[in-house]
Amino acid sequence: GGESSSSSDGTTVAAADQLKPDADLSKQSLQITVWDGYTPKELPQRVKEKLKVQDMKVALHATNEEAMNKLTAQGDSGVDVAFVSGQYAQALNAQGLLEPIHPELIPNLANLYPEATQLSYDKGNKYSVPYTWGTTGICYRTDLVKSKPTSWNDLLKPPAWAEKKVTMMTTERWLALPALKSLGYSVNTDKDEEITKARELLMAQKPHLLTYDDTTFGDKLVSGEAVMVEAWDGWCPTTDPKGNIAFAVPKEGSDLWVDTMVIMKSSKNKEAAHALINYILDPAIHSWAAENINYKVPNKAAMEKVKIAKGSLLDIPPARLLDGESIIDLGAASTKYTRLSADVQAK
Amino acid sequence: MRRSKLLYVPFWATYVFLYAPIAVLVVMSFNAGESAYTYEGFSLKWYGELAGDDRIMNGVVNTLIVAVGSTVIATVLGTLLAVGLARYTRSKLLDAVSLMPAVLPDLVLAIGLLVFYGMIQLTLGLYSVILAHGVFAMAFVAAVVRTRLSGADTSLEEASRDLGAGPVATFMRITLPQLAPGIVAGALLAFTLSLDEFVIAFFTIGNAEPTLPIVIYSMIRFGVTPKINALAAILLLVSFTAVIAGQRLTKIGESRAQD
Amino acid sequence: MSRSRGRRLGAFVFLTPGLTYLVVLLLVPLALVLSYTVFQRGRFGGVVYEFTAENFERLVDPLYLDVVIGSLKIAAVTTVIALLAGYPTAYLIAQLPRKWKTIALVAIVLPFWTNFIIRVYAWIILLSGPGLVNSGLKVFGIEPLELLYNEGAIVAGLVYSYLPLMVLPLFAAIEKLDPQLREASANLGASGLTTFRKVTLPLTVPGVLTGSLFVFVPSFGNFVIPELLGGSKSLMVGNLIRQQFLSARDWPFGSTLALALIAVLLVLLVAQAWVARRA
Amino acid sequence: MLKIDGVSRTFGDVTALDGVSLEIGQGEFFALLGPSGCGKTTLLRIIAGFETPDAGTVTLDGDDLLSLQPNRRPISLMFQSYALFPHMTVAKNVAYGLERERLPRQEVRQRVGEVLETVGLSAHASRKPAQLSGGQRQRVALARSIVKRPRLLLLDEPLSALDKKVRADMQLELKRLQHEVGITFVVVTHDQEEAMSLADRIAVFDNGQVRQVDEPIALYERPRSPFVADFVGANNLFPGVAGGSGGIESETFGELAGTPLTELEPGTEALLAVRPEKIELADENAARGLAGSVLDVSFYGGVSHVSVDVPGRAKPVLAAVQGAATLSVGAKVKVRWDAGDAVVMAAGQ
Amino acid sequence: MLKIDGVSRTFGDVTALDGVSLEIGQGEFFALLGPSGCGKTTLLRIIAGFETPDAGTVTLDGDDLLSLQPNRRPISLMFQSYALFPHMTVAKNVAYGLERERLPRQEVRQRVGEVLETVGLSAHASRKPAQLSGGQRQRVALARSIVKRPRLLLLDEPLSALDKKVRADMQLELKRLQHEVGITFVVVTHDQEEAMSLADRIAVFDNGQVRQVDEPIALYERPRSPFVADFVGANNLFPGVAGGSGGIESETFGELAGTPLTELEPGTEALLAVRPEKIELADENAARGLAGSVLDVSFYGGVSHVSVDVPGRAKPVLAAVQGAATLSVGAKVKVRWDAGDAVVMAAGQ
Ligand SMILES: Nc1ncnc2c1ncn2[C@@H]1O[C@H](COP(=O)(O)OP(=O)(O)OP(=O)(O)O)[C@@H](O)[C@H]1O
Ligand SMILES: Nc1ncnc2c1ncn2[C@@H]1O[C@H](COP(=O)(O)OP(=O)(O)OP(=O)(O)O)[C@@H](O)[C@H]1O
Ligand SMILES: NCCCCNCCCN
Ligand SMILES: [Mg+2]
Ligand SMILES: [Mg+2]
Repeated sequence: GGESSSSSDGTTVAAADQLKPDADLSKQSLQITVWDGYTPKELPQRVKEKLKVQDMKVALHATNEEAMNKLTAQGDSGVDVAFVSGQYAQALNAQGLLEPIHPELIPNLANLYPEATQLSYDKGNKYSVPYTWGTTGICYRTDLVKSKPTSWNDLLKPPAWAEKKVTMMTTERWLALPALKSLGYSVNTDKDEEITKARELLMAQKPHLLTYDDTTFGDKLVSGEAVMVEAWDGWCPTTDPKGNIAFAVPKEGSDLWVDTMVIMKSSKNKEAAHALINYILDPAIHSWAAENINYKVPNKAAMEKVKIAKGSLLDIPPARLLDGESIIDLGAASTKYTRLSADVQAK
Repeated sequence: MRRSKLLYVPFWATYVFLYAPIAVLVVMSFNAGESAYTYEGFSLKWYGELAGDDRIMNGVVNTLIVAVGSTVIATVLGTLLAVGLARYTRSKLLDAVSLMPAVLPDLVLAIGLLVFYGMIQLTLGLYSVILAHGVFAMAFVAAVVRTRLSGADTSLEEASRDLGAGPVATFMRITLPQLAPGIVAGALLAFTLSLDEFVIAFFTIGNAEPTLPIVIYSMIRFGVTPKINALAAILLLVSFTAVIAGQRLTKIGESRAQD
Repeated sequence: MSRSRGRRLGAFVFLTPGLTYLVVLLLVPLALVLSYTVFQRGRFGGVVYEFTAENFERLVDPLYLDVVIGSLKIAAVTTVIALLAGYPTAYLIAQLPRKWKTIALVAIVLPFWTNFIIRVYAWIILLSGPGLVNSGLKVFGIEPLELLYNEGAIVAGLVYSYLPLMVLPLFAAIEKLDPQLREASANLGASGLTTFRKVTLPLTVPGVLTGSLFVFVPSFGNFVIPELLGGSKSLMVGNLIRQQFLSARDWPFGSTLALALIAVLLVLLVAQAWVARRA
Repeated sequence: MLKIDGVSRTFGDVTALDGVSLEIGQGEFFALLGPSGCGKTTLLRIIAGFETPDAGTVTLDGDDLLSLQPNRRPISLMFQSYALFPHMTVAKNVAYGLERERLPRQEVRQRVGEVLETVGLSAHASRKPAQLSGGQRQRVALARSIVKRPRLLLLDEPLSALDKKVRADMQLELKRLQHEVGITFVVVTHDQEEAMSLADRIAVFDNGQVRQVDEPIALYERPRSPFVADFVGANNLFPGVAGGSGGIESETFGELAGTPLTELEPGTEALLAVRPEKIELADENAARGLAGSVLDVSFYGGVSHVSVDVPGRAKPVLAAVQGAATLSVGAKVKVRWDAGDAVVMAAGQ
Repeated sequence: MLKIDGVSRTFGDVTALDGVSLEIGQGEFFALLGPSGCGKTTLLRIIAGFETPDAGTVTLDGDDLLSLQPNRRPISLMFQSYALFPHMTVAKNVAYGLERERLPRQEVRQRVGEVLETVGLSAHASRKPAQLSGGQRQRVALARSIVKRPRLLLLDEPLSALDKKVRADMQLELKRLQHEVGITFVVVTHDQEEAMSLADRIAVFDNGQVRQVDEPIALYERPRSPFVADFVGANNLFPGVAGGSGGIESETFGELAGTPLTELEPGTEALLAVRPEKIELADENAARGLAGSVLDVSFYGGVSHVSVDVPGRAKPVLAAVQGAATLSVGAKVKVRWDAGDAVVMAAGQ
């Protein structure tokens, strides 16, 4: 690995390794960690064939926190490429755990939308490459709501017909998001009084919830246990055959989230890691994510290959996405959010 | 003596309570529909899906690797420890230490090991789970073997020495055979506990391919499909078979011993 | 003399391997956890070695203290229910003829051999909004009940998961009881109930204690069942600890919560040893 | 008073009791004597209500006992294995039965104190059973069953763990109880000497059946079957056929003097039994007697046992002589007895 | 041959052995007799090597035994608790010691067969210990220790579980072994009769100390201390001071006839002991004797025990008479004995 050093702008702290573009990939093997179902099942097989790497293993994490834990709580995690959301990539980089991206090894970076290279958590994609992006909103049952949700307050102070039929996410920043936005604050605020206000709102909301749910809120809508849930756009099952599930971005606004790919500094297979990212950015591969997990991908060439139904969740242009406030890592102040999440859940 | 009929109410209630959910699982595993909740006719398709699910199959393999590995460690070390504690020390403290993992909540051991592995910057994997399972499994083996030892008669070993056997011959020919049922029971317990252990494995497996409980945990967190019911039914079938086979074997063993 | 040298060699050969293992993989980790309670959190897990009392302050914050107390309550209720169901069951099993005794006992532990999480999951199928119980109720025209995501569901799951751990030690204690003691009591004029109160119960107290401990400990420290059946809305200490370690990455506070867990258990263990010695 | 009629009980293929009938009178001290496993304990357990007979009736003063729950029967049973409550002190164990009768505490305390005094355990009143020696435990069990002063007291091997001295004391104590309180005793023992020294009457059991019920001296001196003759006390048995003069005709020894217990047809198979203490060891030149040589002399304190090898007999003839015997091993002697001291009975019973 | 010199052993504050010295000769049959807990087993365990004395030496033919590991001592110990290997058959248990000597299998099989024949267990050779009755187990333990034909055989209560008949057979067998094979025996027992009938010499223990070592008849007839007089066999003891004529001067009864064992200064505190079988029960009008009334008559088979309440004595005088006693309770009698049958010894020892 290279030397680590803090630089004044705080963007890159790890020095780049010397990588060989012509390294023999058949001597390298890959370990990635990614959300369940976030990459094609046969990806390892195809990567092995295409890149001629020795082996490729996929570990799964359920949440960003789990991934962070794996990547920081042990020595060499053994992971070469990790999929984490933007602000976590930023935090990992601040720890000096990431290898700077060597653009020369990823020609497919050219496929990205220009907007996707200027995201606030990592301007210029110095240490991360975006994989999917989207926003957070309210996902609901059109047949079970008495009125369409339009405001975060519909979720935070559910009307009687939604009593104990709404869910929220607990992942720290997304737990706070509805409250912060409904109060008119930035999702990236580090002001104690604003966070306290949000906390009160969330505490007051808790008795009216069905449960907290970060992973299966879609199922709960389908089964009818819930009628309104806080959801990421792609995980809102608008494609459900019964066709009675819809997604709305509340009027107070929301975020722009990006799930990224990063290369670990500890990786011993950095050439293969770059080759993998390059392979994923291939339109043929990257479009898989849009088609199968219903998340938009920041890959112009890929999106052009996808058949997009009018008004579907995929039918949001990058420019509109940028209306959302990009979540960035807050450094030491991020612990205020973990604390907030812990406190609200403990109540 | 006569006993009250009233006692049979909680007795049967207990069994119904234990088996009703399991029966539901099994029935639903033959569900033709997609829902885990509503039965829509008979089908074996979930069994087919299960067989095709590499994650589950690999989970089974990994679970067995961990269970066998930790059982071997626990059985060897736990047996030695039990003999040592019973025969060579009177320390209450050592006793308590050896029993501690058995009464320590999984979670505490799990975070302890997480912290410790992190501290020594170990790369986690199946072997770190094996080591971790070894800790509590050893406590159970030691406890079971000790119970056996405390029932055992030291005069047997003395008799052996008296009849001219040295310390090693005595250990091999008298002590070990005496302990054998305890060792087997302890090993079985260790194996069973490891098979089902989730928390410690979850904390100490790192990026390695997960054990079955972890696979199931993440499957359930990402939603429920009748595939899990099929898995439950198969696990149940395997357990029943193992129990019945075990019964048969001990019966044969016993009748041999009678000759 | 040579015999004491033999003893020392024996102690070394038998005790060293196991104890070394336990020191390295149990005592050192626990010591680390305990030491973390006085340090500050690192941002991404781990600690910053600066002393602070903040973790303990936070522990007694009603927000968290209530969770600890709530968990104690849930674990206690679970234990009592398991005891009430387990005692008569164990009692009857112990009276069964030999052949049936084995079968009844195996039937008690058999669910243990399927996966723990699958067993919990069965309760989701039973209790959830569209689940079986509610479907059944619907047939009778009863509105669906909120059976899942509350403390009742957690207790049901815990009792279900750990009932065998109650029955086994109770069985061992009751089975060991000389039936002639009960006969002697009857012979001296005691009714069935008096015999139970004066002879059977006092003599099986150690089994009651062991069983209670075996149920209480994993219930108190559990996080899977509250998460799956309590919907992470009704949290227990286990969830908090897990959350601090895996989500919040606040190891010192997680360690402090774990310390509280250990402290409660130590109190129970000491109490158990005390009662067992007097019994 | 206690009437047992045709009681049978089998366990699987073991017949523990096979049509047992007995009548035991009010205030009687009755002993059940027999080898291990002959059904003695089973009979007591049926009387106490812990075992149900397959057939037969048991009545106490005419009332059917079998239909009563064990705790309603006016009977105390002292268990062969004591069955002391391990979690109670000696005093609590003894008080248990009295407390069930809801007697005033003062009275309970007093009676417990008295009975512990009687069995010599006052000093151990506050110990737990585990802290007592075997003999002391047995005395607690005894105290616990006698303190209730039941109408019928069943004792299963009550003194087997006691050493000679304490045992003698307890025997006296039991007899005193019988006389003073008028309790009816049924005592099980496999120790013939104890049965004989304690009981008014003895029932000899074998294999679930009653072989003979008699007073001790009658049983000893006039056993009605070879089994009883052999089991009760030591005996020297000689097989043969009943002779004309009252004795028997032995194939090897010719005519042997004896007294028949019942009229025997001359020529029927018979057995002659002589007690060791009735055997006289005469000089080898004596006129009468079976010639033999001394095989072994054992000194047993008050008496010595001399085994005499008599050619023609597989087992040596046993003679008991007072004090230390002056004979030495190998000495030639003649073994003889008076016709009145030898009993003749029909064989094969 | 076996020399025990000044051996002591304490457990915590219990002194199990307190300066025990004994010499046991080659081929001797030596018995240790004493009440429960007096240290007998502890002494055997020291000789066998399972306990280390706090002080003292043990030598066998002049060789220090204590420095040898148990398995190197030419000694077999039969454990009081049998210590049979539960996972081995009877035959395997018995063969165990021979196999350790690496004897040819043929020989092992033959010797095991012989010894099982001896103890009457040939039919049970392939059973496990759990399938045997208590008495059968004890015989396996005996067989296992005798099959090795050690130079020294230590037996801890070898016959306690056997019934009268089998016990007598085994006693004969042990004596035969001693004569034929010439093994030295040290046998522990708390049964005086057994000790007396078996042993060449007996050591009486009390409280970790040797009280007397003597031949059986000498021990019985000439006990050197009140403890031995009282412990070995029944005895009637009268306290007083040594008189001029050899007997004693009792406060309550005046002069009592007796024979002093050792010269006693007239006026020293003394005890007179008369065996029950030496007591004569004379008519109440007899000239000589202590007047009393019959308290109890117990028939013990061959003998009857008569307790006579003699005013002035707390304990009744015990007399043994041959056969069934003709006296009835309450009869007035006189108790008397010959001067030569009563032993006088110094008191307070
Ligand atoms: N519960 C039982 N199950 C099977 N067999 C039994 C049971 N109880 C007694 N027996 C058998 O019945 C027979 C009589 O037993 P019982 O206990 O009455 O004998 P016992 O005369 O009291 O003998 P001991 O003198 O050894 O106490 C024995 O063969 C015994 O094995
Ligand atoms: N390991 C031990 N620890 C403590 N005390 C002991 C131990 N072994 C023996 N003792 C005590 O030493 C004394 C002598 O015991 P020992 O076993 O030698 O008696 P014993 O003469 O064989 O008695 P018994 O006839 O009952 O077998 C007893 O008081 C006993 O309690
Ligand atoms: N199955 C994909 C799950 C991805 C979850 N991503 C959440 C990202 C929120 N930033
Ligand atoms: Mg019996
Ligand atoms: Mg002993």
